[in-house]
Amino acid sequence: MAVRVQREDFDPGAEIAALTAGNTAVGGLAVFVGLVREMAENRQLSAMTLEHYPGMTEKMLERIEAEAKERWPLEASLIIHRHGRLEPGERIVLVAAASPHRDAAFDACRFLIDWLKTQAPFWKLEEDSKGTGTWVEARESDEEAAGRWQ
Amino acid sequence: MAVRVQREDFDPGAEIAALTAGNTAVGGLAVFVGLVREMAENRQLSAMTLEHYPGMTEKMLERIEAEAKERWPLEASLIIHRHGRLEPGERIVLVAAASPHRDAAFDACRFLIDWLKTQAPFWKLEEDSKGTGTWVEARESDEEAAGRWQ
Amino acid sequence: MRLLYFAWLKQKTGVTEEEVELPGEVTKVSELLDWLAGRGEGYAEALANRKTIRVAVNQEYARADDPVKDGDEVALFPPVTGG
Amino acid sequence: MRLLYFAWLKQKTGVTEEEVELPGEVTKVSELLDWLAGRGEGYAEALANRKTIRVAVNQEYARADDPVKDGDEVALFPPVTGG
Repeated sequence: MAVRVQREDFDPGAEIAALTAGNTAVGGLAVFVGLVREMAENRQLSAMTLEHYPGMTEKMLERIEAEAKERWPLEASLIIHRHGRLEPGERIVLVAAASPHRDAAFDACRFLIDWLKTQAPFWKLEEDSKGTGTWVEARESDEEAAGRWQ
Repeated sequence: MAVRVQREDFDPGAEIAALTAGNTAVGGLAVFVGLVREMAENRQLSAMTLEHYPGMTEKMLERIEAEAKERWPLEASLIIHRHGRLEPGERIVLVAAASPHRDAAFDACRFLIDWLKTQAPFWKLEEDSKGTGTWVEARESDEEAAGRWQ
Repeated sequence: MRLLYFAWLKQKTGVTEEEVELPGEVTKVSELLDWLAGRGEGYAEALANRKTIRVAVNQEYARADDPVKDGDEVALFPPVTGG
Repeated sequence: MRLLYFAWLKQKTGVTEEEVELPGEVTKVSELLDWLAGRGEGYAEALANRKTIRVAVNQEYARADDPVKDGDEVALFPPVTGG
């Protein structure tokens, strides 16, 4: 169980290898990686800046992870979320869950990202080719996705 | 879109990096890795041997992948499945789906592994510490999981 | 009380962080927002639509009726959009 | 016809692969299984419980009533357990 909020990039391969290394109770590992897209709702982006609330962010991510561990039999889990300015193609977030069983790994992984999206204090500022910044509005579909787990 | 059936191990990090490299349309990448567990239904395993039907296996995996591509807006997908003798902790299978949207990536990834488990001609022979081999029986829960996508 | 502003709330108020002394009649979140809105044009604009504002008291999500007091760390921000 | 056997069907029949010439009355999957079951003890045992047997004709899943003919590649195996 680990949570990291960082400016720098991460290596998904190394992270997921470390997550299950030497643990022969793991039958399934589900991973989600979120990346910066070049197009957002038909606008071309040159970059995105992620602001966050240091302290509360880590606290919320740890709580989300603890909640996942309560709900599913997890052998390991990981949340990494970057902040600062990121360009299209860059990694933003990684969530992973490892369990003896595949359904638990999938459900927990999806829960982690769904809850993160509605609970963790991050805000995205999209920057278009002219350098104009627009704060991304929260999507109802994210609330609905998080609602799946109530 | 790619399918590989192979004896040798694979590198999940390198595979998923290659899957989205240079593709700034990808917003989410979902990955599942299946591993050999040491315990199966309370029996201690020393190894597992995966037999398959060369030719038909690739054909079925390609069909499953094509079906996923029909159903979800995928930018990339990958199925790698190993065969031969594998010990606890070794990787068996990787399925991955990349899409502009997270829900599509998750759904497609889960569909790939659910259908693979009921459609692709692989058979597991479990080997206990005395070297006794037991063919794994198909699980109803796998049929049900695949049924989700009907 | 320590106040923190994030995303467009920071831009509209022009403030990242400030220390304020609460008037005695401000005892809950909704009263705090009302009081802040009266502190100037930037604040009034930032707080115009309460539906788009989330509040955390001591790093916990809080509702309109939740209590606030001197010494608290209170953060104001829009609905989150990470991930 | 080329016959392939996998997993415990291979162990029980003792055969991985064989070429057979079909009697004229064998025209569908169920008839093929009946005919094979009469070819010896290992076959009879392997084919005793049809519910546990899957058949692929030319690498496509087939049902009891699907046709078979000389020249086909027919595989017999238990329900799959990969992934």
